[in-house]
Amino acid sequence: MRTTVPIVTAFIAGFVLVVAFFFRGSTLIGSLRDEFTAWITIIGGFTLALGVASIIRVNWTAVARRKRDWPYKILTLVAVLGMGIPSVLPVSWSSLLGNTPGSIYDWLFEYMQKPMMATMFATLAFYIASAAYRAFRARSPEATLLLVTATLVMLWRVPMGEAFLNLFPGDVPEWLNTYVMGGANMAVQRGIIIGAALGAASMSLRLILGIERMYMGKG
Amino acid sequence: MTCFRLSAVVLSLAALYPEVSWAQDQADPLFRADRINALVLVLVFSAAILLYTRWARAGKPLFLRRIPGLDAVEEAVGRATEMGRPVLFIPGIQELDDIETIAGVSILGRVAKITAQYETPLMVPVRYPLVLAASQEVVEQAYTEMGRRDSYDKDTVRYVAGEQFAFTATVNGYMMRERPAANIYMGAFFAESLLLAETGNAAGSIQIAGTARPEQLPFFIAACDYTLMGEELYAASAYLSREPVMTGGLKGQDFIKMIIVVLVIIGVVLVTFGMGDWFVHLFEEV
Amino acid sequence: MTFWERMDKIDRRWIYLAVGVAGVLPFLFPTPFPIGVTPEARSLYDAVEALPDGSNVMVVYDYYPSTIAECEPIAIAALHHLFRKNCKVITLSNIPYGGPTMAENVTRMMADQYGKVYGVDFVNLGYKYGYVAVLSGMGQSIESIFPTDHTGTPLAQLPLMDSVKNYSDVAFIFEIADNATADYWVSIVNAQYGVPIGCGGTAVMAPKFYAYVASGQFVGLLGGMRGAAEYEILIDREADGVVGMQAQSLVHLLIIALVILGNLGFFLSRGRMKRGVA
Amino acid sequence: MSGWEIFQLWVMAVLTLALFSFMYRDNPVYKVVEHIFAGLTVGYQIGLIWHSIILQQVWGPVLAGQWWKLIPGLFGVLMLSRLSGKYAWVSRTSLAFVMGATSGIFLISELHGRVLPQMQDTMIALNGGDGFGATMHSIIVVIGVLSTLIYFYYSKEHKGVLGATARVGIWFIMISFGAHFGYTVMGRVSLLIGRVQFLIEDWIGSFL
Repeated sequence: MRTTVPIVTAFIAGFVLVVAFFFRGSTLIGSLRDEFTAWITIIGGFTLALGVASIIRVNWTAVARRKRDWPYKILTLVAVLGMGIPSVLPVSWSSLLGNTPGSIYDWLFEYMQKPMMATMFATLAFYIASAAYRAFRARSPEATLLLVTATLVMLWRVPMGEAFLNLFPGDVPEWLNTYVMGGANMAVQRGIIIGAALGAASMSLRLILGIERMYMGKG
Repeated sequence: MTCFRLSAVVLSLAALYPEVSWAQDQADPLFRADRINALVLVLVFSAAILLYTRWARAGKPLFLRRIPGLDAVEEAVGRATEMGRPVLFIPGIQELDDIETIAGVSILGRVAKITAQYETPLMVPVRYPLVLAASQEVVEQAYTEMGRRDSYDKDTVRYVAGEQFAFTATVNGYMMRERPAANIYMGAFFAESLLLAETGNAAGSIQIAGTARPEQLPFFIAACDYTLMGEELYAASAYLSREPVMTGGLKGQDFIKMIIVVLVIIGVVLVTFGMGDWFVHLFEEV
Repeated sequence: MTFWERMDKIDRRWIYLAVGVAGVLPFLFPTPFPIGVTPEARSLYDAVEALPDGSNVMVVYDYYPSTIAECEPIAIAALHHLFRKNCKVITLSNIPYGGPTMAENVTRMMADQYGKVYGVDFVNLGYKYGYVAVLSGMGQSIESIFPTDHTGTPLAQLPLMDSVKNYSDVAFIFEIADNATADYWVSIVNAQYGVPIGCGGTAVMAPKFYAYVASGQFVGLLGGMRGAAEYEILIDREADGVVGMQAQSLVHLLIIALVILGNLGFFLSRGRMKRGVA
Repeated sequence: MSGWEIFQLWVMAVLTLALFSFMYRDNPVYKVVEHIFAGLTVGYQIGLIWHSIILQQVWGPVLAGQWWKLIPGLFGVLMLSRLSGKYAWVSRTSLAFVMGATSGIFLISELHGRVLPQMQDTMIALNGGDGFGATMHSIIVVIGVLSTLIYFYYSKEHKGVLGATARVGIWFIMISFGAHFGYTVMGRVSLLIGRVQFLIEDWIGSFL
């Protein structure tokens, strides 16, 4: 019961979605596909709640058991409730509630979360610069070709570098865009895309037919 | 049998929906004949994957070429043994449900067999409890298979802080202190890959990486001695574990890849000689 | 300790400081250089310019707040171009961390500049889970996936949505993405419904998208902040894209210098090692 | 600029500087801001789930008479059983439906929407375009695609013709990864420039 029902469900859902592609939209199977597609967005949406609940639980137990950094975890919980609760309350009570522009929820996102997330990823530029100096070595012919191409592209993509490349005879930027980006790079990306597409299709097939049961977890 | 009975229930249920109306565009053909090429591709693809998976399950010897990256791994662990310095292995920083992490853990099994054989110290920092359990199981099994059950050290696989950069700081600290001879990164990595590779370089270790993340690959190639690229990571773990589903999938995909190469060559030749339009049109997606 | 050994042991925070300074200087002493426009950016501009005025266009915010430096200038430039042509804009997002809120706030900011009316000239559908199902579901009926807009107003009460039932009513899709969601606009929406798609992608994603431009599945491509600058030049409203790119030259030159310096040190010390001098 | 707008600018600037302080050293201020950030991300999702899914996709339609929307709503609630160790199996059917249906869409879209068009566009005439440049481009594309596919081929030893093609493949792959390296560096630097531009032009600019 615990394994056959899920496997049959996955098979029917997948089978309908695959077969409906080959038939006119206004058939029974076409309508079934549309309803199933809408259901994915509803049922799947609750998996977001799983993520929310598990993070709250991890932080809650860390605080309750005074684990390492537990005072900071209190801040996380305060932030969760500080943003979560006002958004759930009806906007009819006050314009500060709900999730529309002008609400606490919207303000916290626009003026706290957005700049913070942008800054978190901006630090990557520092790591790349330091790794550029201490780790990127032309230790093999292949790595050399990689670094030479990377340097040319880095020059080409910034105004000062592009001006420098234009000092050379011929249209170097146009050559880089046509033969490197649109030529060798495009061809390799296409090869990788085809390989990855076959991999994804293989995983999907195994999932529909119940060969792949990773999502079932233990037991 | 169950799925027929169940599908009957679902179909009858569908009839109840008032909004389902079949009177729409009756003019269009029932069967989308213009998508025959997709149907053929789906059927041929599915047949290849399922056949190879069944052969793999039946134990039929399916040839998989040896991935050069694995020789580099064994060479590096050998070097660590000569110098009597530890080997550091990180199975990626994602949860166990990430395919790359699973591939990383199966390669860990191989590395553990070599370190067991030569009694080289091994350190495996992990970020999630599930990955901890899976890695411990794989390492213990490797030591048992090599008859070195007694020298298996319980905290070879260590749970390190969960947050991304805290994990990196701890591992970097270990690298600078223990100065492992070989650092092996196999699995899903993100921005911290640069910090790890840089510190490993400063500590003078041989570094071998393997990931499928496209934006990390160029950095690993420039920073490490050897890198397994994208699919090679999965091929390496299939080559090692011989797990039927993985091996069958890989062989099936290879078969389709070869058909695609042949078809593209035919297409290019025909079109170059000016008589290929009908052939190219066969692959038109509608 | 030779010069190279000291350089090799350098504390990485000096490098961080150098990057910080190289990032700040161009804002204090701007030295603008001309910015060339790639054919991919021009073909995207031509495709949008060729749209009949007032046609329905979908602008999709498929990027996380982490890449607003690259993607927001693209969104703003696109909206300038579309509102200037009086196109009807339908926005949505497949990003659970801030996507729908950015779609709401950026579009409203631009709409105010052009005096556009919500519900008539533009609508924000917001976010639904499962981008694959959202993209596939909108092919049959947008309302089956989005019963209401982002703020909960049923689609029936929005005049614009009367004339937009599914992709056959959409003339063009402007996808702005920092992840693989754009791949599924190609393999589901363009492949199965034939809607022309223009993509503004982050620099990390751009090299891969050249393959979709070549096969015609994308009508054009903007690569990162550089792509935003090129599009700003094409619609001649130079803004954050151009300013940002001018400031980027110095940091690129610094990183190139660091790679060269690092390799020099590597080869010199290795050369000395071989000769057994060190 | 109103007092409130200046306050908002300062909030954003302080948070930006606090996160950049990690570059110097991990410090309590960074930890405070980082933990607040982790909380806000979760808080944002609570609002998203409540409005976008529960209200707009289940509660609203059901009130409007579409009673059958309760079925997916119910399956969705069952998904939450995954939180408890013992009853996790209850969620399997919901998860199986989502994974199965999504796989159905993937199987078609990957083969029909990605493999077919990319294959078709590689069947180009080697002497097609006008002039030497276009011919060179076509040759590069065809050889590049085929050698990349052969490089990632595992069912035969890379010897003889296959080995030579794979060698060519690795050179093409290195050029492509070099281009990808250059673009990724540009992307990360753009993110940094975006923050520096905010600090200088918006924040410092506000009190000059």
